[in-house]
Amino acid sequence: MESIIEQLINGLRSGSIYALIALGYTMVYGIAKMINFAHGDIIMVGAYTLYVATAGLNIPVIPAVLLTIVVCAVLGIIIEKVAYKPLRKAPALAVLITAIGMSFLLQSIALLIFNANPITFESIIKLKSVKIGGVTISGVTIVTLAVTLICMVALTLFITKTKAGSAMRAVSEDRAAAELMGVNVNKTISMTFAIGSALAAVAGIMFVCQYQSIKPTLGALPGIKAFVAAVLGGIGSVPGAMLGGMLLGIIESVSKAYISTELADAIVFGVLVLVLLVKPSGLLGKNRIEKV
Amino acid sequence: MNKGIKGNIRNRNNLINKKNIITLAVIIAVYIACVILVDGGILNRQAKSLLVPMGINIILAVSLNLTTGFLGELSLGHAGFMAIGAYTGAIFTLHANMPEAVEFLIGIILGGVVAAIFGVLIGVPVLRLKGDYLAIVTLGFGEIIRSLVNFMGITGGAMGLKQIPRYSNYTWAYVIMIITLLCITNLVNSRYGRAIKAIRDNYIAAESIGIKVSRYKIMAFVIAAFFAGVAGVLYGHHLSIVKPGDFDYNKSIEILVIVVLGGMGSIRGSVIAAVILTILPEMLRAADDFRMLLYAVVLIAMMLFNSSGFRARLEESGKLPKIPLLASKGK
Amino acid sequence: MALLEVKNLGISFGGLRAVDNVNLNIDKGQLYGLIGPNGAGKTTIFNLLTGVYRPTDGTIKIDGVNIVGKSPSEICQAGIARTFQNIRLFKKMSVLDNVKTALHNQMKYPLVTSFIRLPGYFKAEKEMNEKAMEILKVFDLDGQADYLASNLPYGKQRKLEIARGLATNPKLLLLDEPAAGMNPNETAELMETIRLVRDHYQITILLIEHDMKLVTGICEKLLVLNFGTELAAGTPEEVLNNPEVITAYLGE
Amino acid sequence: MAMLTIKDLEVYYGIIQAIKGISFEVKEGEVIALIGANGAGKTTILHTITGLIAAKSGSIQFEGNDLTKIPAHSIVSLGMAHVPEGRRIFAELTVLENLKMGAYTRKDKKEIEDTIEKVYKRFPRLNERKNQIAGTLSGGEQQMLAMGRALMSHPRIILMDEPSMGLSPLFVSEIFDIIKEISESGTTVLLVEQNAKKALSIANRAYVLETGKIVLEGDAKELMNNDSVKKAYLGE
Amino acid sequence: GCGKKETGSSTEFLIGGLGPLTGQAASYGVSVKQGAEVAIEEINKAGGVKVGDSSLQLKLDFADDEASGDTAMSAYNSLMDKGIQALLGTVTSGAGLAIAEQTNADGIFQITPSGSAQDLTAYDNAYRLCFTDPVQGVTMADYAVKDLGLTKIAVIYNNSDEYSTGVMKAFADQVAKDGGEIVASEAFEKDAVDFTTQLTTIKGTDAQIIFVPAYYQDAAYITTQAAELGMNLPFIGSDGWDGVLAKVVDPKVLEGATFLSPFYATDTDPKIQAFTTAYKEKYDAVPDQFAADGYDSVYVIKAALEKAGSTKSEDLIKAMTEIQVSGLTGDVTFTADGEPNKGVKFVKIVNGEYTSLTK
Ligand SMILES: Nc1ncnc2c1ncn2[C@@H]1O[C@H](COP(=O)(O)OP(=O)(O)OP(=O)(O)O)[C@@H](O)[C@H]1O
Ligand SMILES: Nc1ncnc2c1ncn2[C@@H]1O[C@H](COP(=O)(O)OP(=O)(O)OP(=O)(O)O)[C@@H](O)[C@H]1O
Ligand SMILES: [Mg+2]
Ligand SMILES: [Mg+2]
Repeated sequence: MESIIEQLINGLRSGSIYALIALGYTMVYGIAKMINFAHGDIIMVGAYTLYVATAGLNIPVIPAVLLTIVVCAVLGIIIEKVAYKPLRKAPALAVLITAIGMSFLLQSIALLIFNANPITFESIIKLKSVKIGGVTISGVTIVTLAVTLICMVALTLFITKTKAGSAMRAVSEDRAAAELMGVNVNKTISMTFAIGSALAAVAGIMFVCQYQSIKPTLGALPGIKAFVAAVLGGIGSVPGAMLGGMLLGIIESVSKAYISTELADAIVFGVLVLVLLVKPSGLLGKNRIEKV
Repeated sequence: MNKGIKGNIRNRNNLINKKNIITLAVIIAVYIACVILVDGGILNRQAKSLLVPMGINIILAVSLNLTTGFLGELSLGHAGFMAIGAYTGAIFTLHANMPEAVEFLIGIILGGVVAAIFGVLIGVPVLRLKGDYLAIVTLGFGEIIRSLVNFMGITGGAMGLKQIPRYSNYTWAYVIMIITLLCITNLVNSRYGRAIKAIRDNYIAAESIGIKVSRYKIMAFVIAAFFAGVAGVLYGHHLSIVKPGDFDYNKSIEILVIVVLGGMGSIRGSVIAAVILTILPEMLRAADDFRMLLYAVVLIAMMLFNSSGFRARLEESGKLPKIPLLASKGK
Repeated sequence: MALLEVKNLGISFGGLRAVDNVNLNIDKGQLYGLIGPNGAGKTTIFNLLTGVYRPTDGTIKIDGVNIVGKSPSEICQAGIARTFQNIRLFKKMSVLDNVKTALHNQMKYPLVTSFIRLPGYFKAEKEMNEKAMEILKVFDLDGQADYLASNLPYGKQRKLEIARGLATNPKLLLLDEPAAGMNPNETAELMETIRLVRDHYQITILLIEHDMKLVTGICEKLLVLNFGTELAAGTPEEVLNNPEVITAYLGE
Repeated sequence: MAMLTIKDLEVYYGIIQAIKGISFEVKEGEVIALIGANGAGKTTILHTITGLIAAKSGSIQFEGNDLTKIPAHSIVSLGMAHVPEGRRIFAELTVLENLKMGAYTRKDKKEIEDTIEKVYKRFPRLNERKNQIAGTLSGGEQQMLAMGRALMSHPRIILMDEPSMGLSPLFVSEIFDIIKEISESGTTVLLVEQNAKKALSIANRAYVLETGKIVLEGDAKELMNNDSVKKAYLGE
Repeated sequence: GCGKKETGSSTEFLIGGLGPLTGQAASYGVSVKQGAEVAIEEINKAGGVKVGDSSLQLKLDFADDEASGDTAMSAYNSLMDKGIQALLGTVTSGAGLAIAEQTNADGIFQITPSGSAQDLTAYDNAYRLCFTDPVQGVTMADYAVKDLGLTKIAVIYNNSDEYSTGVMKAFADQVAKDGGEIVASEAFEKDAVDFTTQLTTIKGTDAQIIFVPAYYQDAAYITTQAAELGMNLPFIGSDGWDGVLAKVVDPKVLEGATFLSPFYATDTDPKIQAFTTAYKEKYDAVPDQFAADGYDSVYVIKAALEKAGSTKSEDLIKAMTEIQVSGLTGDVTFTADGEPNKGVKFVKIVNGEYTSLTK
């Protein structure tokens, strides 16, 4: 019994990180209608930025975190301007490929600057782990969960309740019509990428605190996993991303623990396929009926 | 009237016509050129060693174009089918004891067929999904296949299969590539191809004129899987070793990049892009540390050049000759 | 016996009863009109007839065969073709190919034949080209056979949709607002074409239209729908002088 | 001086010239009709005015501003609204959210609430359906929503692109009554219509467009009696 | 890169290097390359290699194979186009297996510094500097069961990596032979960062020790997370562990861990100290086992050249069984099978430092 709970907590450990990354993914997808494959690599940039800021420049923790967020947000805006904006009228797949190219680019820049050797990083979160019964939850996991939850709620409120949020939704549906309403489409999309990338920065920070190591390819796999999480929860849905991320972590952990460590990935994807076959737009995704 | 407005030209109504004869002549000429280049010692080793991968990449790209370009469904699991073909073919030739050509031919067909069977198994449930959901699930299936291959005994697990006979040479690759090109071009310009394209353009309308959407979706998916399997067999017998890691989603993405760069729904574009993207990383070898960086930059630049309307503007203003290559056939 | 027999047809979307207890009998060769205010459920009836939506209740029979529960493609093969209120062409295909695609179930050849282009391929394709060109000619589209469908002007796109529907060799052709966005001259021309299609191909036509000139000009019978239910039915004169129809739909 | 002055406008789609040197003006308080066959370029003109398409040459003066130099999203706050062809409502937003988007550039919450009430009064159907997802509205309902949304910005001039398309006869009359009302309440109207008869009947002046050029212009009542207009556009 | 080379020029000997310089495995390739470069600089400064009457300067052209078979193939061919005279590589096993048949067909002398798959030396032209996977597995099994007397053993291995699975299999077989028992065999996938599930499972068994045949980064994650879970079972590892201390935040998590390693940078051996200093100076980094392998491989090539008195591959291959090299990773001779003959070195982490474990 205790071990089941322990394994669930292990699931939450990676799940909360997936959830955090998935939030940014889903947000950018929902508004800009593109799979930003470079999202995982912005996480990596965030991780290195934090490292340089704290270990290299000796900036205190809180300003360093803020700096990391700002750097990633600006990077997100720049990437959008340079690589995606010229393709607004191109087919969605063209943008997808450019995003893949962007992902390669960020990785190879990081490789040139920091080389392939992983850098060890000491967590900036000093919260002690908590023992409940016989079960331990690490401080970083608790903070990650809290941060993810806060981000999710804030993002949901932002998108549904604020004017900028409605503008984003309008832009996601019909850019020209949104312009006619007076929405500055470029600015709105920039803002979307800024927020998405800021979320990636936060994810990057939590990631290095959790795993204490940084390398140029660190964002690739979590990026893919988070994308899966976003789809599982219903891509475009903010609470869905959170739910999907948590579930993904837990499914992974439970199948590794009780079925097979070797087939865990296959099981995870198997579950995803099953979910989508029953609910084709993910757990919390809106099932759209096309009006004929 | 402006030329650009015209659609594709009507099908020729006879087997023997000017276009087909020219095509045949080109096919033979290219092969002879290959023979001269390779056996005449004109190409260096590096270039020679790229011929087979080039052929394999063309087969992969053209077959993926069927699902992605013509059917309009984004598939990120093409490498999974390639893996099935590669393993099936390798296991067969490793165990069979027949003359080389016979053994290899059977291996190729077997690899394609088994991949196609998986295409059905996967396609039937999955093709009910749309767009990005389909993409992620195909990616998932690619990974499941990789996982299973890694897990099974007969496939050699993580260590893979070794000492697969090195049967693939440029003749095999070329002939199979041509067969693939012909089959898929012919398919696309037939009633089956029209049904597939109609589904892409508007599946509701396609249904309304009596096309069974799921049947044709699966048909396209399965045919693509078959050729991916065939390419996998060639791949295994080119490297003489196959490992699960060779067929992860990065490989699928690599193929997708070729298809998109070449132009969705453009077979010629796929061929040209496959050639360019096979050679490009090797050309960049001289750049040492900056190789991946340059590759990424070139990739982004090509996409921007091709799809941002920049090229269209240049072509219109007459500053750039109209290149039929890398057609940006998208919206 | 009527070609199309619809009994007690109904469908709900959530709480909204979009179509309720509609009965409709159309004889072979008839040119029938379906009119009614916006949101009355006309398009929804088309969607029910063609299997896009599944009715919550009622039966639909074509030539005596019940088609409720069949898929859109099966229904097409049973003899119903349609056009859409918001045009749905195969935009990236040529005008000719749009029509040839609709000949899909009539001139067949096996997959292998298409792969290696056996003689059967050339024979069937030739027939298809001829048949498609013949239909295009009716709509004065033969000159633009090689154009991409998306490059046709709006009016011609509407016509191409009709041509495509016709190519499936239907018994019943459903037209959803064929004259929308056309000016009076274009509408007049369209009326001619519709009549000609009916006579030449000897099919039955059911159309939705808000343009009263077209409706009174070519429809032999009308059904008026309001809030998903029948408001009136009969000949155009009867219906259009019905005071209820006037208040609900026509205005004075 | 005219409220909106268009001079020598030329617009291209790629290499295809859609508008071939057009000049016209709209004075404050007028209802101006633009009529012409399919593909004549009516929609293109409206799109160019509100900045969705860039003009190749020519100028568009609106109360002292050159609209060709102003980004599309800034135009609505100058007092110009556009009811686009095909309605272009936000299909996944609710009816109410669509209306609120119409008031995007306005700040005063109270005033926005009042305007919503006014729009509901004009289109009671929208009030009934205010929480429905807009994409599932019928064609006519969507048209009402598009007009209501445009009115939300309190425009001084409103451009309408085929507002009667796909509407029932009763509703066509109603829409034209509404347009008249809008005009009477002081809003200038630039109306693009296939339904030339109705359009001319409520317009002050009209321009007739053929393949990107203005071929006729003048008083609406006079044009209605013009033989070539009668033949080409009124179907008489 | 370098331009056209006079192949077989009388003053230069061109060595081709093959290993991943980009991608997930890049750090191994980079280390080998840099280690080899240090050796070459040293040798050239000291006057080069005496072959017959002339003195050759060594030169390295190192190509990126991304640790992938197909890239390795074209990379190898590009090196051959440049006229390489011996091949130092590949760094990883998978890439090496893909080109093995081809290098044999070309008859070129090849030494892999770190590729541990058994079949890499299947052909006569290929030699290896490091231990094979099976040797490592057997050695560590004997150490755990026979030397430490621990019979209940848990294993965590990377099932998408041939090195890790190869060592694991040999280890498991030997444990059974020695009378021990594998109580938990937990796999992970490449690029995994979270091992808590596997560790929790092990926690639930009666394992007395955990064997982790994997690379240092994985080992760092595993040991750190084990500590976070409050586990304090001892760890043993394979040679991939070298460098693990630099990868953990808190060296305490590694206390007592023992692994097979031919090399560690803080070894007091003066040769190693000299190398470490030179490496640090040149690359501003601490050399790891791969760097040492690269370094030693160059010296093996040098010894073979001197012994053979020729630059021809066939002569070098013949000379291999007759040379002895005293390198950073130990004194080594070679068998005719292409395998190294050298002493096993264990490293144990004591007080946060590597120490040699002499049995
Ligand atoms: N998929 C759906 N989900 C919810 N409501 C729907 C759906 N499809 C139609 N409706 C509703 O059903 C009613 C009838 O719609 P329908 O499209 O049939 O109207 P119509 O008679 O064709 O009107 P119009 O002349 O404006 O096209 C409308 O109120 C519409 O909002
Ligand atoms: N996006 C586009 N790309 C290319 N050509 C276009 C595009 N949009 C419109 N055109 C062309 O420009 C011309 C004018 O079109 P426009 O839509 O302005 O006509 P319209 O008068 O509004 O017609 P309608 O009554 O059909 O709405 C037409 O010939 C049309 O084919
Ligand atoms: Mg309708
Ligand atoms: Mg228009």
